[in-house]
Amino acid sequence: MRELELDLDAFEGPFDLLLTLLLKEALEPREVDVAAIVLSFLERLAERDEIDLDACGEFLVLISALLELKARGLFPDEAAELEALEPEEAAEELARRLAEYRRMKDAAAWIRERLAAEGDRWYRLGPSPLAPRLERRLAPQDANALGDALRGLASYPPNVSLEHMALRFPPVSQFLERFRAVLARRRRFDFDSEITGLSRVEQAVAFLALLELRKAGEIALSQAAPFAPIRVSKADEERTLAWTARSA
Amino acid sequence: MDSPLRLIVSDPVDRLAQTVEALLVVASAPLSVVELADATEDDPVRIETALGVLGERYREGRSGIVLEQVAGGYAFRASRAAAGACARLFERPVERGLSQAAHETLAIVAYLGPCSRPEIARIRGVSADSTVASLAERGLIAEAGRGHPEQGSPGGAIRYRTTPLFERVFALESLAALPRLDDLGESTEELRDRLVEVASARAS
Amino acid sequence: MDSPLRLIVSDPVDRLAQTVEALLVVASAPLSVVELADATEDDPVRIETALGVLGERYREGRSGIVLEQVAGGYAFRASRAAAGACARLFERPVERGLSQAAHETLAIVAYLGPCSRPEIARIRGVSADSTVASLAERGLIAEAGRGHPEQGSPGGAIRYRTTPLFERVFALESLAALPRLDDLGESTEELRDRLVEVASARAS
Repeated sequence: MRELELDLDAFEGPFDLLLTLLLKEALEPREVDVAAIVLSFLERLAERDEIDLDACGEFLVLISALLELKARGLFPDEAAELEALEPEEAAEELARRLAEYRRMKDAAAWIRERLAAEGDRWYRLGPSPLAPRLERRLAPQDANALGDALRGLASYPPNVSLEHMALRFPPVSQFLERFRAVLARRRRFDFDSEITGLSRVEQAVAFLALLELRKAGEIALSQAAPFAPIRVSKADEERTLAWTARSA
Repeated sequence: MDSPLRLIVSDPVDRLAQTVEALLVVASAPLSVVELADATEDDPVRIETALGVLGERYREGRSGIVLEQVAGGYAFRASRAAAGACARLFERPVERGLSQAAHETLAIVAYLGPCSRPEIARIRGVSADSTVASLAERGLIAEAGRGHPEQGSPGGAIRYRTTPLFERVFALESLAALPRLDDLGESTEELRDRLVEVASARAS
Repeated sequence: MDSPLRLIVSDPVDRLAQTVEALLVVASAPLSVVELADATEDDPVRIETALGVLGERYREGRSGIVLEQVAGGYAFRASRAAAGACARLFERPVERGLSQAAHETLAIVAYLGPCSRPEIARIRGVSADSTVASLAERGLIAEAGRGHPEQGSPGGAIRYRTTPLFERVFALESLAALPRLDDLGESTEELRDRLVEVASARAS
């Protein structure tokens, strides 16, 4: 079932790869046409002599999960709003949307038919080969502007002072000591929670201190995923854990 | 053959018709009556008369060049009889390979426009980003400013409308020439009634 | 009016002529006899005959659309009688000013004499390609042959000079009437050296 080949607007390939991409958030659920997947699956099912109940069950679970993901993605603000509706109101709302969708489907069908019917109308896009050239006319100009332009090019640029941009950098050593002290009390801590409330410059210097400690082999760093909190632990702690894991 | 045409040239409306046909053969898009009147420095009513003369001369079955009223103006095109020869020589870059998604998006923008990508996605149930980009690149839709949040266009998103090229491709005199949605497909009342029925049955 | 045209439609060469005029009204470039023969799947000799018929119908004085034989084949153009109306149709609004890049490039070419694009780019510190192309397109500068490497024009690049249109637009009787820049140097050579010196100081 997972090798089901799909050809959707947003995706072309096996269903399995589609799921992987969705889980890795490389593809937005809202980009995926769920109905087309169901159709592909049904077509595949029709080709078989026997029905594989396990595969059908798995598909049902996967596709309903996908549908829910997509619904949440499409209507982030409305989920709460819709939950509060009475069944009648919900049906009314659903009917309204379905009616709108159906009208658009009908309009799309008209568009398609019209395109086919008007396919034998040929016309030129753009000017004819011997059309007069577009003249770009210019109002009278002042020759002094030319002299000024050249004067601008012939003068040295002023020295730009950077004094007003002076930044106060706290010493790296301040954070080295601070992190060593924390690790003396606790075996590990989250870098992010340790630097909340500091200015951007201070946070940058704190990060430099972290790299220094890592270079010196005093600490170990780990991060579950990009932008996840940075976990800081004592170096020997991590080494022991790694050794245990490998020998197990 | 020559004599009726000589007679025509001595007729001022037909001289105006000659100028109008000259303009139409070099123009890059349909020309409105006002544009033709400005270029010829003549009266719009007389322009209409001249267009009537040309419409009679350049019509399907009678001439290989056909005058059509389209996209808010007048333009020449090839006769339908010459479609085969045209297809052998020319390309159709604008409408070639339009997907189902593109048809739906065009329908939404044409009927509800101007509308934003989130609005299109909401109706279609699928993100419209790549389709909108492709339609804009083909020149069938174009940006039409930003919406206001209170107008139902979230966060002042860029809104899109169909272009005169869209009207040209679909042979519409204007967007008003689109068929009424109510005339397309069956009534949606039944659908609504059935859903409400199902919902109340479940609730009770 | 109708009867002679009905006769024509029954004549095969005139039906071919209708297809040819249809192709010509759609084409965006002149069409050769071979292209027309391929598209109509007809014989080149019969195409020539059809073009003869069309040349008679679409000729100066008789029609606003005129069939013209040009390099590369046949194309329709507007009649000379409609030239005034066409000019009004294709007229663009007058442009008020020039960009800073255009001023600088024009100033360099006007004061230093024929310059290549690499020279202009070196003095301005940014690529001059699009500005030079735009100024040449609007007729304010023109090609003035290739430079010699020993004259400081690298690799014999194309050099540009200002045009008589430039002098008209800037109300100059000649280039000698340009505002004097004594503060920047006594000769063109001094001026050039100074510009190059400042440019390299700016780049470092």
